Amino acid sequence: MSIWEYANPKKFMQTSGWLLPWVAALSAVALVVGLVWGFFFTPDDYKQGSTVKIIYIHVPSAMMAINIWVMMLVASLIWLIRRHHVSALAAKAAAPIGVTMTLIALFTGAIWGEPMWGTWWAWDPRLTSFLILFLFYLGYVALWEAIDNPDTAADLTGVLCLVGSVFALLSRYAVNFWNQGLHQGASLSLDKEENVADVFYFPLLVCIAGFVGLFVALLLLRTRTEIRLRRLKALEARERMA
Amino acid sequence: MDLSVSDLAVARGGVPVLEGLGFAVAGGEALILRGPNGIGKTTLLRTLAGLQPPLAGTMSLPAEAIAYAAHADGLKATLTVAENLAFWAAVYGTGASAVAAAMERMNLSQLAPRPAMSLSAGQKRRLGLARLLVTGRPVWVLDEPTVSLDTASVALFGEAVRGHLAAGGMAVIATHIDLGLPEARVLDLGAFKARPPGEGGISGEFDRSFDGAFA
Amino acid sequence: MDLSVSDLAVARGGVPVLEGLGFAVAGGEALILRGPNGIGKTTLLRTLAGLQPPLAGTMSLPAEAIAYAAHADGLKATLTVAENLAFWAAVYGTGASAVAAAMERMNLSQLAPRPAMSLSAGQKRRLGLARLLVTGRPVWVLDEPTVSLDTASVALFGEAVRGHLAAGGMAVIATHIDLGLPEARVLDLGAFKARPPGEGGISGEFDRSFDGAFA
Amino acid sequence: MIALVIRDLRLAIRAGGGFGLGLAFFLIVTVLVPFGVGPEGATLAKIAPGILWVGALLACLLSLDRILALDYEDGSLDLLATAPIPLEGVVTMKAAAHWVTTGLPLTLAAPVFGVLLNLPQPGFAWVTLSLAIGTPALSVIGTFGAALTVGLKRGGLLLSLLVLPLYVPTLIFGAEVSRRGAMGMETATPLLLLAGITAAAVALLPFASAAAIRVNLR
Amino acid sequence: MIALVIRDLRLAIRAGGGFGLGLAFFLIVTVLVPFGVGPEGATLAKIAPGILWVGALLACLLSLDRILALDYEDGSLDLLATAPIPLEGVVTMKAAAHWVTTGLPLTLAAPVFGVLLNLPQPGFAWVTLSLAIGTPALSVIGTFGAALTVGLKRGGLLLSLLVLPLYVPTLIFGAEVSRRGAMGMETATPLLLLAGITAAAVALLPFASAAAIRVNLR
Ligand code: HEM
Ligand SMILES: Nc1ncnc2c1ncn2[C@@H]1O[C@H](COP(=O)(O)OP(=O)(O)OP(=O)(O)O)[C@@H](O)[C@H]1O
Ligand SMILES: Nc1ncnc2c1ncn2[C@@H]1O[C@H](COP(=O)(O)OP(=O)(O)OP(=O)(O)O)[C@@H](O)[C@H]1O
Ligand SMILES: [Mg+2]
Ligand SMILES: [Mg+2]
Repeated sequence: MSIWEYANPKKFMQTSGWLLPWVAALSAVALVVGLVWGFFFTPDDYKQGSTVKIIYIHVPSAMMAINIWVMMLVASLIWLIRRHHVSALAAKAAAPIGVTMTLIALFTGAIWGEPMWGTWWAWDPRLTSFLILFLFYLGYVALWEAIDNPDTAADLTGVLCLVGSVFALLSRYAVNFWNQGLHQGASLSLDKEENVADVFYFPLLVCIAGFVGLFVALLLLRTRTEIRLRRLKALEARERMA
Repeated sequence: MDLSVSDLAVARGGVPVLEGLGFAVAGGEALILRGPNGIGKTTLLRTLAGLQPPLAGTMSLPAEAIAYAAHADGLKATLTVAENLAFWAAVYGTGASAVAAAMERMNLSQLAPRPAMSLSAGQKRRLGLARLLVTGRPVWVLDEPTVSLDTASVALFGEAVRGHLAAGGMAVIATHIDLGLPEARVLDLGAFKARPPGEGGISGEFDRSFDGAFA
Repeated sequence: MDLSVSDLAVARGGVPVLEGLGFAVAGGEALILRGPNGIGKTTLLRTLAGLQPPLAGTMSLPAEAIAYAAHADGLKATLTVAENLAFWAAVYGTGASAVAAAMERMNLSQLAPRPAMSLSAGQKRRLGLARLLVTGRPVWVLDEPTVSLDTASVALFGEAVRGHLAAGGMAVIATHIDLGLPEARVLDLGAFKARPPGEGGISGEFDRSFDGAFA
Repeated sequence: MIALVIRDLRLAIRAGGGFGLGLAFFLIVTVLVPFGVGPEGATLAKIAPGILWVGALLACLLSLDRILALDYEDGSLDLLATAPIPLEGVVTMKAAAHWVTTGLPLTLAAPVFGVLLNLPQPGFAWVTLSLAIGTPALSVIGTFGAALTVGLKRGGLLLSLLVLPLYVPTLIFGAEVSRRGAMGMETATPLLLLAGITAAAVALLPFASAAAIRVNLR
Repeated sequence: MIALVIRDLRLAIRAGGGFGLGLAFFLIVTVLVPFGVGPEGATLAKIAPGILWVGALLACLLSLDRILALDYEDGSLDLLATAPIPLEGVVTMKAAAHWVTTGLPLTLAAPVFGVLLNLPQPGFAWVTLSLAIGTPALSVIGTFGAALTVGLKRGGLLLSLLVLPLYVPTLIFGAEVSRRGAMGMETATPLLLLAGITAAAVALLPFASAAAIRVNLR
C-alpha cells in the first residue's frame, strides 16, 4: 500500500479522526511531565539561577517554529506536484501554529534575555534570522487570507513557500555574515554539549516530545477543520446552484 | 483547421456553470453564443482563450490561434489611438500596415493622435475591436463586443467580422443584442447549464475527491 | 417640480461638445437621449448630475434631486449584494425596507449573500440599477443602463422605470438600444452638436477672454 | 455618515487584513534599518525615536491611496458626491476610517517595536503619546493629498511626493517629543505644538480636501 | 518584446514623471531621516550608507504595484497572456522597464543624496557601485511579489509585506559593501555575494513570476 493512500481524503478523515485523541493525550502527558519535572525537580543553574527554566518552553517552541516551516515546504511541494488537496490544506493549517510557536519563542527569548543580557533584544544572528522567519510566516498567512479562491490561494502560497524558503536560507547566511565582524559575545546561547547538564537535558527532551505531539494534534485538528470548512463552502455554492 | 469542442465543462470560482458542451466551427464560420445573464458565457470564452483550464472535456485548437477581446479593452489611457494599436501590432508581429488598415476599417483614422482617455465609451470600444484586426489570428473570441456602440458602429463591426470570415477566419461571439450577422449559427447555452451534482451534474476536483469522505 | 434646461452648452476636456440644448421633463415623464458615439451624451448627463459645471445655460433642478448611474456601478467587490445596497440606503437615509424592495424588484434576492465580485456582468448591472431604487430621488439620470443585460432583465428595467414614473418620478436615459419604453420622448442630440467657434459656436471661457488678444 | 466609516472598516477587514498590513510595514521598516545601519546597540538607541516616527509616517503614507482611489475607480466617489451628505463630511469620515485602520494600530505597536531598536526606557511612553497625538494629523493631511491626486492613474508616488513636505512639521515636533522624552528632557513645548497642528489640520483641511475632490470629478 | 519595454517607458513618462517620482521619494526619505534623527554630523555619517540603501529599497518598493496592477485592471495582462510571447519574457521585460525607471535613477542620484547625509568621502563610489549591482535584484524580486498579488484589490501593502523579507539578503550585502567601503575596509566578499544574488534572481525568478501570473488570471 502506497503512502499516498493516506492522502486520500476519505482515508485521511478516518485515520486522523481515530488518531487525534491519542496524539492529543500523549502530548498532554509529555508536556505535563516534562514541564513539572523541569520546573520543580531540577536544581537552579549556578550561573543563571531559576531563569534557566524558561529553556523548557523556549527551546522546544523555537525548534518547532523552524521545523513547521520545513513541513509546510514539503506539503506545498506535494500540492504543487501531485495536487493533493489534503496537503495544501495541511500547509494552510500549519502556518498559524508556526506563527504561534515563533511568537512564543520570541517572547520567552526576550523574557530570558532581560536578566541574562540586560536587554530584551539584540541583533544577534540567530535572533535576527528568527525574526525574518516570523516575517515569512506573516506574509504566508496574509496571502492565504487575501485570496478567495482556495485553489488559487494554494498555488500562490505554494510558490511563495518555495521561493521564500530559498530566501530564508540566504538570509540566515547573510545575517551571520553581517554580524560577524561586530560580535560582542552577546550570543550567550548555550551550546548543548558544553552547558546543558543531564539534569536539564532529559526533562528538555520530554518537553520537546510534548511540543511535537502538540503540533501533530493541532495540525490534525486544524486540517480537519479546514477540510470541513472548504466542504461547507462547496455545499453552500451547490445550494445556490440548485 | 477547425475549432471543435466536445463534452466541455467550465467552472467559475470553483463552481461548475456549464457542462456537456460540444460544438464545431469551421473556417469561414461564426458562432453566436446566447443565454441569459449569468449562464456562463464569459466563463466559456475565457476557457476557450486558454485563460483558465476546463473542468472536463477537450478543445481542438491551441490557445495560440485565438484572439480574445472582453469588456476590458487593454487600452492605455495615456497612449494615443495609433500608439495603442502599434504596440499590439509589435507584440503580434504584424507591423505598421496592419495598424493603418485596422484604423481605416474601424473608422478611427481621424482619432489617431488622440490619447485613449479622451475617447467616448463607444470610441474606446471601436479601438478595442481594431486591436483584433492587428492580431492577425484566425479565431476571434469576443465577449459582448458591441456594448456601447451606436448603430453605425455595429454595422462597421458586422462588416469587419464578415471580412474576417471571408478570409477563412472563425469567430465565437457572446452577445445579447442582434449583430446583423444572419449567416452565423446561434448556440443557446441555456441547454448546457450545469446540473447540481446530486442530479448527475459534474463537480469540481475537490468535491469529487471528497464526496463520501463525510459519511 | 420639473427638470428644464435651456440653452445649455457642455464641454469635455475643455472642448465644447453640445450647445443650444433645451428641453423640459415633467413629473411622470421620461426622456431618451440618442445620438451617435461621441456626440456628448455622457458629458451632458454628468453635467445634469452636477458633476461638472455647464459651459453656458441654465438648469432648473438642483443636483440634490438627481440619482446618477453610469458605467461604473460603485460596487464594492468584497461586500455582498445586500451590504452594497444597505450602504447606499444608509447614505440616502432610506432604510432596510427599501433595500429589500429593491432586491425584490431587480430579481436579486437570491444573490443577496453573494459578494459582488462573484457576479456576472449582467448581474452586476442589475445591482447597479437596484441602487437607484434605494436612493429615493425623483430624477434618474442614466447612462446606457442596459449594457450587458439580457432581454428578461431589460424588461425588468423597463418595469422599474415605469414604476418610478408612475410614482411621479422623472428619468433621462442615454441609450443606443431599444428600452421598450414607447411612451418616452426621444431627443436626438445630433442637432445640438457644438459648431466650431468660427461658425458661431460657443467657446470656453479662456477662448472667449483671449479672443482678440492675438491681433 | 457613520455608515461610511462602518463600510470602510468592513472593507479593510474583508480585504484580508487591512488592519494588520500597515502594522506589518511598520515592523518591516524598523527591522530593515538595523540591517542597513548595523547592529550596534548604542547607535540604534540614539536613532530609535526618529526611526520609529519615520517608520510610522511611511506606513501611513503607503496606505493613503486606499483612502479615495478605490472609490474613484469604481464610481463610488461620483455617487457619494451626488449623495445627500456633504463632501466635507465624507472626507472626514474617510480620514477617520484611515486613522482607525492605520494610525491607531501603529500607536499601539510602537512600544513593542521600540524594543527592537533598543529604545531607551523613558522613551516608550513619549513615543506612544506623541504618535497618539500626531497620527490623526497624518491621516487628515494624507486624505488631502489623496483628494488632490484622485483622478490620476496610479498616483501613488506623486501622492507621496505631495504629502511628505506637508508631513514635515508633524514629524519634526513628534520626533522631538520622542527624542527629548527618551533623553529625559522637557517635552511640553513640542507636545503643545504637535497638538496644535493636529487640531488645526482636523478642523480645516477637510474643506480643502472636499474642494479638491469636486475639481477632480469635474 | 522590446516593444513592451518601450511601451512601459513611454507610459512612465506620459504618466507625468514616472522617472522622477521614485527619485523624489528617495530624496524625501533621505531628507526626513535627519528631521527624525537629529542633525549631528557624526551620527549621520555613521548611518548614511545604511539609510541610503534603505531609502533606495523603499523607493523601489513603493513603485512595485505599477509593474503589473495597471495592466491587470485594464485587461492588458489577459491579452498579453494570450499573445505570442512567453509570459516569462513579458515578466522579464516588465522588470527591466521597472529598473530603468526606478533602479537606474536611484543609483545615479545616490551620491548626490549622500552629501545630504554627510556620507564619508570614500563611500560615494561604493554606494553607487553596490546600488548598480543590487537594484536589478530588487526589481526582479519585486516583480515576483507583484505577480503574486496581482489579482488582489489594492494589494499594495500585502505586496510590501511579501517582498520585504525577500529583500533582506540583498539589503544586507548591499549595505555591507557601502558601509565597508565608506570605512575604507575590504569589500570584495559582500560584493561578490551581492552579484551572485542578482544573477540568480534574474535567471530564476521570472519562471516563478510567470507561474504566479498564470494562476492569478485563471
Ligand atoms: C528573543 C530572543 C531569542 C530568540 C528569538 C531565540 C531564538 C532561538 C532559536 C531560533 C533557537 C534555535 C532552536 C533550534 O535550532 O533548535 C534557540 C535555542 C536556544 N536559545 Fe534562544 N532565543 C532568544 C533568546 C535566548 C536567550 C536570552 C537565551 C539564554 C540566555 C537563549 C537560550 C537558548 C538555548 C539554550 C537554546 C538551545 C540551543 C540549542 O539547542 O542549540 N535564547 N533560541
Ligand atoms: N465564486 C462564485 N461562486 C458561485 N458562483 C459564481 C462565482 N463566481 C461566479 N459565479 C457565477 O457563475 C456564473 C457565470 O458567470 P459568467 O460571468 O460566465 O456569466 P455570463 O454568461 O457572462 O453572464 P453575463 O451575460 O451577465 O455577462 C454566474 O451566474 C455567476 O454568478
Ligand atoms: N480632451 C478632449 N479633447 C477633445 N475631445 C474630447 C476630449 N475628451 C473627450 N472628447 C470628445 O468629447 C466627445 C463627447 O464624449 P462623450 O463621452 O460625452 O460621448 P457619448 O455621447 O457619451 O459617446 P458614447 O455613446 O460613445 O458613450 C467625444 O467625441 C470625445 O471624443
Ligand atoms: Mg459576461
Ligand atoms: Mg457615453
